[in-house]
Amino acid sequence: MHISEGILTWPVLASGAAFAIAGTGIGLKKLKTEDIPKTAILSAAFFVASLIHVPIGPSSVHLILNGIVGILLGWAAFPAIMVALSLQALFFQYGGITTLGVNTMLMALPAVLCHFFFHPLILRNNQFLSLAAGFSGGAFSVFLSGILMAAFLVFAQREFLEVSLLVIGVHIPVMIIEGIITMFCIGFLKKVQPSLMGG
Amino acid sequence: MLQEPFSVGNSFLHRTDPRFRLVSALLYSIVVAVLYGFFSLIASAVFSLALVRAAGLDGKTVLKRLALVNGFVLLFLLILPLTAGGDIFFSIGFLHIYQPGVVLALQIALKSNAIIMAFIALVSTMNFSTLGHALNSLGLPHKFVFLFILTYRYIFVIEQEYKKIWRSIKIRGFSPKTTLHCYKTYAYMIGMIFVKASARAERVYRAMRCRGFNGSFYTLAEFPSSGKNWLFLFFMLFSTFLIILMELYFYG
Amino acid sequence: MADPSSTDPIIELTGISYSYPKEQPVLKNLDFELRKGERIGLLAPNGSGKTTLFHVIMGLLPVSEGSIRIFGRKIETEKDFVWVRRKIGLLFQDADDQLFSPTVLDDVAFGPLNMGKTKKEALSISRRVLSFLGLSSFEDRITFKLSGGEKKLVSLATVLSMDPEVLLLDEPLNGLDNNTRIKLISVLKTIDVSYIIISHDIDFLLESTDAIYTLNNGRIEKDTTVYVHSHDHAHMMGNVPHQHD
Amino acid sequence: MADPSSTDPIIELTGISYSYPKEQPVLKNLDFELRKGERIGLLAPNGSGKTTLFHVIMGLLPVSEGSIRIFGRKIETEKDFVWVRRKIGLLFQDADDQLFSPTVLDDVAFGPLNMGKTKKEALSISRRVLSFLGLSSFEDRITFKLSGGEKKLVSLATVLSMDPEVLLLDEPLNGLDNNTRIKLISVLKTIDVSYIIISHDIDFLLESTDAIYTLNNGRIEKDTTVYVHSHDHAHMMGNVPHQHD
Ligand SMILES: Nc1ncnc2c1ncn2[C@@H]1O[C@H](COP(=O)(O)OP(=O)(O)OP(=O)(O)O)[C@@H](O)[C@H]1O
Ligand SMILES: Nc1ncnc2c1ncn2[C@@H]1O[C@H](COP(=O)(O)OP(=O)(O)OP(=O)(O)O)[C@@H](O)[C@H]1O
Ligand SMILES: [Mg+2]
Ligand SMILES: [Mg+2]
Repeated sequence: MHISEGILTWPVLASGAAFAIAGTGIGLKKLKTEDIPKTAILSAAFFVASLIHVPIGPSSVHLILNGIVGILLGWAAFPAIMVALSLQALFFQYGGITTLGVNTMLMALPAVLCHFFFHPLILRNNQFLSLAAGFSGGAFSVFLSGILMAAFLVFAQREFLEVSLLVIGVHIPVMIIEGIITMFCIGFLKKVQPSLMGG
Repeated sequence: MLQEPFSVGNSFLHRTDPRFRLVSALLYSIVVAVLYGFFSLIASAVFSLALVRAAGLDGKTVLKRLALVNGFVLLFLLILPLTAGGDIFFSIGFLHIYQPGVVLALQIALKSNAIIMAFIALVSTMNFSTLGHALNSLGLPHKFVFLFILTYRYIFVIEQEYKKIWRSIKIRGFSPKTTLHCYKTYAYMIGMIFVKASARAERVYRAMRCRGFNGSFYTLAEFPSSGKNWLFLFFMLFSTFLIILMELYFYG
Repeated sequence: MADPSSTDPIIELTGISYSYPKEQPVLKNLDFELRKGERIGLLAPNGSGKTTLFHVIMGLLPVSEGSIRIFGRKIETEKDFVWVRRKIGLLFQDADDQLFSPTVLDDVAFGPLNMGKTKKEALSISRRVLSFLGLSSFEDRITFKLSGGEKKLVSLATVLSMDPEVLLLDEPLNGLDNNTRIKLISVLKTIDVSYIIISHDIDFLLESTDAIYTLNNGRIEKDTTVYVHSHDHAHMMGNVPHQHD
Repeated sequence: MADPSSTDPIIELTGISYSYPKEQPVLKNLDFELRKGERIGLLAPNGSGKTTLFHVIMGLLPVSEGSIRIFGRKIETEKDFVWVRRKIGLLFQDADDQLFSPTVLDDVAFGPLNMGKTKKEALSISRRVLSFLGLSSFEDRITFKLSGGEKKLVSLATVLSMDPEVLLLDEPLNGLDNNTRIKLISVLKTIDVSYIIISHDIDFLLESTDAIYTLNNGRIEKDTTVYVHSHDHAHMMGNVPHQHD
């Protein structure tokens, strides 16, 4: 999920960049040097996720996974996502320099919120509760990203309203798929490598 | 799957100090992002195209990239002229094509492509060790650069793990469908990628420490400080300034 | 065992060429045939294309030229290969690449489930295969935490649970300790399938296959080199360090 | 070669214990000594803790108990280990873990650069090591596109470019073809360092080390088992498939 170069107006770009820099600053401050390799792994996974297509009916969508990145990383999701987006710009020219701040915001803010809402529930020993929290986390983060994206577009230009509504509409099935996948994935990690979930 | 087709080359741009390229790309992109006038927009699109030519890149590959990236732009090109309201440009039956929508859509298309082409010519022409080096010496936070460089390395690790697991899933008769079994398989695959990639990340980091890594990066790439770098920077700033003047003269 | 040359060919490769994108060709106009009942060893240097060949047979790498016939059927589309993958089981060179489910039982049951078996059937097949390999107690172990040798055996179980008629084994003994080697060799002797084994261990190949081929310049050739072959004698190593030459 | 028992100990481990977080201990009260000039083999089952031991010596895993002395110096802090890592070179079990730079030359020069060498020095050291290993033509190859055997040799180059006095080799022959094995063995014979080799290949250990140890219940023991040891004779394999027993 990216907003391309050349679409937003400068006030939106500038405030996006300012918030993203603030968030990344907090994230870096909280990130201990020895945790950087683990953060880098999730950042790389976030990058690669956008290349993985899952089927939905006759079509397919690519994964986003900012929910799980947020759940596992907390504030460090900001630098992790910013780095992943820079690399996506570098490799595929998705997003870009001027939109880096806005795109980081719309992916990372939901991720961090996800961490605060759902991480404590996931750590509980109650299987049902943690799976439900996993589903909600995956779905919520994509939903919120969609809303943020629409909001950025409409703030930039009133005329973008229809495109924005379309963006939100497209994200509803994605939301459900991300929910399901995040749920199973959390179940997998809790079983196989609980230490990755943090404590 | 993952390639950096633009990073190999021996053009003048490839040889320019990456720091100068990064800074000028950033300034130029910011200016283009806020343009409205068609004169300045077309001028910057032409200028970006000239940069791509100067970098001596394969035209086909560049076009492919541009086509891919323009998907999102296409959305605007299709929807805005129909929905923007205002003066009607022309009508086809009951479909009204609004003039402000057409203008906006065209502006977006020009801006996007101008910025992306400049990015390809100036930034995508760096390989990652030079980029890491550049970020480091531009004074970005140490932890950020470290994270950046490790992420870059692990992208290939993860991509490989992904391909390998996917192969294993395939030889066991899996075919993707919209079923719970399918989504569960994807989730397990992603979980396994996380777990295995973390283990490998840990080991790669150990290997780096065994070779005396202490958080700072050195590179074999040489970018001797030369007048040419400054000349390049001056040229970029001057061109950017000209575009600003055009915008002010024709639009402002 | 019936004389293989009189039985039906299972795998027939004719004029196969393959190159990785932007690289020199690895397989060049390669011909190969495996007949029912045959047990073939493949011994060739690193980088000569052995693994590539197996992946081509399974349809994991798309060939640019040549024809593949499996059980007499011409294989061309991805759909054909989906069918091939039910007939031929591939054990990857690196066991780490083969397992991805959380537990051993999940992983062994994955193939049967994809082949349309019900959960109950898939479970009973998986239990049967695990017990055949002496791995019954492993059902609930986390695949990621198995040791190297255990991973190799469980990988074999995931392949066998699909009831293949041919096995492609890519360096099955690699990194295994002596006990696990012995176990794997005895399993190979027990199961009644045709197979091709890639290995750098000539003694193992001499023991477990009927003919050894090699890959040379991208083509498969019967191996006509003279091998230094080992005969065993007991030898004491121990408290006193000593030298051999 | 001087009688090792009379020379200085390079590595001295006393009462070392290690367990991975939330797991049973892997090393338990382990003692070990390597003296200058010694060449030791380590042969033990999968999962017995061989790799763990090497990583403990390099300070990559923090021990909970016991003391480590390297070249007579007591090693405690991370800073001490930074010093150790210049003296001791570790070849990782999996070559994929060892290579992380884009090109071979970058990777080999990484160590020297970190040790404070100038670019020019680092380049000349790297070129020298690569040519010593016969890898001069590899300089600009992309590391992750090398074949298994090539990766192993380049990994060795990255270790040797730091000019270590001791080598820890974790299954160096794993997956290597015969020519590459011979090459590696001859390199080991040429370089003048002490080393410890982990391997499951008893013949290789008998040939290239002076004493074989094993790991049992988390402790190192001199190996006193009787080995089946090979003597070679020539053997013809070829056009006619034939059977061995
Ligand atoms: N993904 C890839 N991209 C490009 N080249 C590759 C790739 N995989 C393998 N190669 C190259 O293809 C050649 C054949 O590789 P392959 O893995 O089939 O060899 P192999 O005979 O199995 O070797 P080994 O004994 O080391 O396993 C090698 O030169 C290798 O470098
Ligand atoms: N990161 C880890 N976390 C938890 N347990 C681990 C980890 N790494 C290894 N182990 C466990 O520690 C034990 C010893 O592992 P180690 O890799 O040292 O064995 P090894 O003797 O080198 O085996 P191999 O011959 O298969 O390489 C094994 O039981 C293994 O499962
Ligand atoms: Mg191979
Ligand atoms: Mg090991």
